[in-house]
Amino acid sequence: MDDKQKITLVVNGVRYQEYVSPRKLLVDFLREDLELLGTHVGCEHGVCGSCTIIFNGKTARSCLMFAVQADGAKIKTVEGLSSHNKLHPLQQSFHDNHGLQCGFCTPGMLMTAHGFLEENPSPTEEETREAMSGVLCRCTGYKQAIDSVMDAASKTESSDS
Amino acid sequence: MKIKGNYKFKADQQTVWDLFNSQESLARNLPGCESLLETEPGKYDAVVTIGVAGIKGTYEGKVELAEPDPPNFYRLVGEGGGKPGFVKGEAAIKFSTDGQNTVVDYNADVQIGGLIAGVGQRMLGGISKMMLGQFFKKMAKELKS
Amino acid sequence: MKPATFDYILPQNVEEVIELLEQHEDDAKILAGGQSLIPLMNFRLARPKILIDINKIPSLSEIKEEGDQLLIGALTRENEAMNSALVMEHCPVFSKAISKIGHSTIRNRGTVGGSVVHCDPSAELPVVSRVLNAQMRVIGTEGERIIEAEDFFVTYLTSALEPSEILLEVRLPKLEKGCGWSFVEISRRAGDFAIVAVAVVLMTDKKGVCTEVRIALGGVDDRPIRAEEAENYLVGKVADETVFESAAKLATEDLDPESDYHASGEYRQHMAEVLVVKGLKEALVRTKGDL
Amino acid sequence: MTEKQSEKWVGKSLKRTEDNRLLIGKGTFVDDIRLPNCKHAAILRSPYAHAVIKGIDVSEAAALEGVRGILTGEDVAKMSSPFPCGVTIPTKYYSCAIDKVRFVGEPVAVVVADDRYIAEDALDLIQVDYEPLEVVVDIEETVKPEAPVLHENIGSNIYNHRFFKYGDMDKAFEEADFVLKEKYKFPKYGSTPIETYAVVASYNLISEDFTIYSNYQGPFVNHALVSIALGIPENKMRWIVPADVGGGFGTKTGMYPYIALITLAAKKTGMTVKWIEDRREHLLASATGTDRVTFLEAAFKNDGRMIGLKDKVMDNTGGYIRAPEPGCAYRSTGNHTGAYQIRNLEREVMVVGTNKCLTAPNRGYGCQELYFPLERMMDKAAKHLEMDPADIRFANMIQPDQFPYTTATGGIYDAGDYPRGLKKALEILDYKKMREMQKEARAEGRFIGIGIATVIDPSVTNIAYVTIGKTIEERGNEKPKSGSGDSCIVKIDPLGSITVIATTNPQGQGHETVISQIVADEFGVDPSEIKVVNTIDTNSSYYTITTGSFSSRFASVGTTAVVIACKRVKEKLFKLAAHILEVDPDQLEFKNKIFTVKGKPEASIQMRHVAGSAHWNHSSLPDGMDVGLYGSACYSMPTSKPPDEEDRVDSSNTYGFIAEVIALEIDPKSCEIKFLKWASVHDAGTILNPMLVEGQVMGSVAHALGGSLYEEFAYDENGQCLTASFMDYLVPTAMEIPKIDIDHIVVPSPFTALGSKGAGESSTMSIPPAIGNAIADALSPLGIEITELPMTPNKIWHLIKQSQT
Repeated sequence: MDDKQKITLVVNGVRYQEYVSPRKLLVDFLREDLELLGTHVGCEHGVCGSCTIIFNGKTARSCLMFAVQADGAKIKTVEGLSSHNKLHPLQQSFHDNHGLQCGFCTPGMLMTAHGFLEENPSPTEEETREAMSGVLCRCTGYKQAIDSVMDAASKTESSDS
Repeated sequence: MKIKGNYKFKADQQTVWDLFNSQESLARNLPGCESLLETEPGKYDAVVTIGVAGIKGTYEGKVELAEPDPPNFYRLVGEGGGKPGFVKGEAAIKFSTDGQNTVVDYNADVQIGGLIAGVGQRMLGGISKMMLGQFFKKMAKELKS
Repeated sequence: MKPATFDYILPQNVEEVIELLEQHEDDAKILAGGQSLIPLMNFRLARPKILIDINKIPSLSEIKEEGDQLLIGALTRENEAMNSALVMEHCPVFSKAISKIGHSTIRNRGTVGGSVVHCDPSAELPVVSRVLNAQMRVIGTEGERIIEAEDFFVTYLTSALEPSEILLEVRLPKLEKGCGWSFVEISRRAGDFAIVAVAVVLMTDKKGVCTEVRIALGGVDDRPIRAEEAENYLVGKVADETVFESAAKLATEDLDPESDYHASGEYRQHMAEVLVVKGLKEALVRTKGDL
Repeated sequence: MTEKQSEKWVGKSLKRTEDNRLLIGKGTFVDDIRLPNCKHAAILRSPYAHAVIKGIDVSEAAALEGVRGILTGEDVAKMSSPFPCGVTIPTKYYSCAIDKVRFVGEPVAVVVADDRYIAEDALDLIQVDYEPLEVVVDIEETVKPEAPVLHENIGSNIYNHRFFKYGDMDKAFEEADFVLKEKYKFPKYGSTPIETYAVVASYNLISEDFTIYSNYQGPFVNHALVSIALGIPENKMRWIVPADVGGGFGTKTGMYPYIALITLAAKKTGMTVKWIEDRREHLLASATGTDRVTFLEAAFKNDGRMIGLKDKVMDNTGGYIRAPEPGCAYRSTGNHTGAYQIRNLEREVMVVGTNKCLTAPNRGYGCQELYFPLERMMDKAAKHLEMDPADIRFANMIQPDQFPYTTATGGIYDAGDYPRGLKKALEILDYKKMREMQKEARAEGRFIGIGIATVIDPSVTNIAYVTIGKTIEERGNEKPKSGSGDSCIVKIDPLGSITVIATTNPQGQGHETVISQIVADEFGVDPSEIKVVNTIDTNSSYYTITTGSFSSRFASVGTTAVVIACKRVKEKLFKLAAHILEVDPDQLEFKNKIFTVKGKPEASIQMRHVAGSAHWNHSSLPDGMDVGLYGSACYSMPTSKPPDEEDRVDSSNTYGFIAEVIALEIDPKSCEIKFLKWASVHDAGTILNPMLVEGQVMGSVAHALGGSLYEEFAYDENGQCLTASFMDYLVPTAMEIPKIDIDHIVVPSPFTALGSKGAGESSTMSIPPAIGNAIADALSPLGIEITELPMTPNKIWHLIKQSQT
């Protein structure tokens, strides 16, 4: 019944070949098999958004996918956001604007914002609120998190131009 | 959860009463009934699989046709447990003649407990009513044929 | 909250899917976007023995035009359909309805076909399918057939698909130019299932007389419904708020929606009336090209 | 950065030192802890709200491949005793149901397996034979004689019942111009941190000691309670809380029974066992806030002054009562009369049980429940008098020259200027203009309402308050309890770096950052030079039973402990530097990390060299001086005393103030609420880090908005919880949060080292009444009273409909 299946995938630029049970949720695979512990589990029914990752270029809830479905996929998790020992602009702006408190939902916030800004690099505040409404946070009341995303957008924009 | 309603059957009261007391008819038409074994008169061991689409649970339990007052009234009492939790309920079922027809009034109180109650509240009431409706429809169909 | 075990099968084409469905019937579930199915599996409310993952069948995720219809492949992601230039041009109400589904991340994975087949009576796509008179092209062991939206949504979480059938595409008749439309809903929070959703398609002539009206409602019955009496009432009348209010009464006075924790049946009925008026007004504005 | 010395770091919006690890996915939460050969637990939970357990058959589950052991109530009964609780007759509350279940979700068995998937498979295979019993879910019904009794040893569903008199209520009623009565209901809602409960327990079979990781929030009194219940000595039951905890907000004080349960599972199986609570478990059976029915009678003079208050509260702690309950009823004792000069008070407290989930504090514990009725009553009186709701508050407020102010119930309010706070909030709202706009809107049939709440924000719980659950006579037979202690160690390392070992046990509040600011000021260094470690290890941490992060303790008592520890290190540094420089300590000055003899700039020594000699050359120390450089403090506020003979107690130790003024509009058709303007003014004393305080206020806004409009643990009449998923338990998202104008007045506390008062619970206490008042104000043309929450569009619509028939 529960025979393991081979999957090959690239996570944060690193290629992995692993054997997984079909029922293993992608988030559990990332955390347990790849020990990428940055992606968090908050509800396992697709509401809280803590487990959000980038799956083939688009945001996805990793609690609502099976690891077997990631065969051949390219995934980015929060660990893949910063590079060369430097915070990603989004991470920097969350730091600058106090966009996080306990930090548990933060990987979901960051990846959601990352996916959002890729598609909409200079959003309005309302658009940002709507985009970020897919991640529940109990600490911040969202204000400073939204400020962070807007700040990152404005900085990326100005550095691009 | 309280479910009330009535259903009109095109038959005389005794025929309808007999239908509603037939183990075979009940077994065929109770929603999701997989087996219904009479343990003593009016009492049954039942296995039912109920739910919709892919969300189904199998419950094992007992069904009783209590307080019979032929051909006017009985109380359908049932309870069962399974992986998704439990179902417990009773329904006062009243038979009365209305011209050529027989009206079956039902007044049910259904308790659903466990997993499905906690995460399925949005559709639970509607689905319960729907299944009860299906039961009466199927009984009426059987009566016709 | 971990799913029960299942066998995972990854067919490469529709024929394989049909074969598998025929073989396993009720034991099998098709996995498309998984945004409704996987939560149910994680709760162990759904325990399919076989999971047929159709995500690697590319032919199912195309959006194309065919005559006066748009064909949306069942596996089309909701966000792709929402942002499709074809959909926005010919069936903008469909885009609008999708924008109300969950959150963007859910729509990235969730598919048009998945939502339609799930038959949630409060979900957006079943409602908009009814207002657009969508057709479902399905295929099974007996071959292909078309099911009208009217017949497709049977009851709670139950479609007219046979156990061995799979939805191939949703066919949307294009809206005519100058056609007004709207999709309005009320929900507890942004992204939640609608308490009530209303979709409207409205055509008027030069004098402002309604020539064609379609009103669909969700969240008020065991499936999305059409308000035919109200539609008929409006045809031939000059569109204004007064007739819209009368139409809304007609559309909702006989409703008997279920109550749940979030909203009583009475409130749903009331909101259905409010939203029908709102939807008709918004659609009317669009007929004038003002939105 | 050294020239910063003259300027203080405290008070600046220093960015957080905690952020980096959390932003790159390298935080250490409990689920991130990897221990060898760790097994995974899943908990079987009751589907019944009330039933006798007639039998449990685990044989099929035990036989499943990958299952390593199963713990049932029978084991738990053998291996432990009920948890102690501060009421006359405690319920027999174990970590697992023994012979009866009393709420849906109550643990019935624990499966330990190779992974969580298998453990959940095994749950399906356990057969439990339940005999369902009659269920009671309503607070007022449960005390009736016909109600089914939950606990045979108590004989009724009243867990705790007490009467209190402060001042002379009879006289107040006599002198009153009018008396108003109302019944209010406060909902069962909760904390729902995004990280659920998590426990990893390992057991050494040879030494018989336990190491237990958890995201427990404190107070560590519960470490002692678990030690008693499990019969494991405290020092053999090592609790560790890692640096990162994914939110708490009160509910993680209620997780100690699960720590006990998983500890027993580890003991029985001899294995390391990890249990990560899933969201459904959390919503069903972790801990909710306490719901309350309040019967309020208030005596007023015609000038608006409330001269007496009589309340009967009925708190519902669910299927059992457990510590810190009955605390909800008593935590507000010292501030029970709010921001007002009310000298006469009569209370009846009844803590009852129903077949619902158990309770734990929820941000603003006891005060959310208190202020909703009190502040609604203020508005009711204002309406009665046709007085402006702001004016009736001004008429009742304690005045700035009255501090420190001792309340009728024994609270010692440290400092405040309440009229200034409310004035500021009204200015921000442009109150007069808003009232005019309301008038115009009303004429058009629109529903605009303005709601005010002015509340006391108590912080630093004095644990003595819980003991007034027992009568004076009962207390007389027990050892008294009191205190609010928090602790800290500051050390200077052998090469001169400064490390702070804190035990304030935070869940995201930024304690590491604030401590680095305080210590930087004390030593004249840059905060980046200071390392703050903030974890708890009961085997090695400097802690006491009040340790933990709750009741906004950190800003008041926690920071005071830090300051004292710094001063102790500095005192030793001065002594040692003086010894080395052969002068008296008072001849030295300390600046830029250098000790210099006053007036002799050439006679100096660097701090690191002083520290160096303490570590590297022990013989250089003056006689009797300890080697090394450590300063520690475990500080409790001097006002933290046991209750007196009249049940008066300073239940908290610093008292801030909040003025919340909210203008909103209700859509007459959909009854949805739109916020027009919102002013939130706070007095948290000296503000240590404005950025962090803003974060706390905004978080409290979102939380309370949930309780006021969206969130509730709803049950059907059979005790089934209807909101066991995030699809039905509605935590507000970014889209629901309106724009808030936050401002502060600063009236420093004379009782704390830095003048700060707590700011963590914040607007959770003021928003529910302010929103309730605003809705009632909006609907006042229809004569609608708002007496319960959450106010959903559905409920408002029904209220309007009722008012029209």
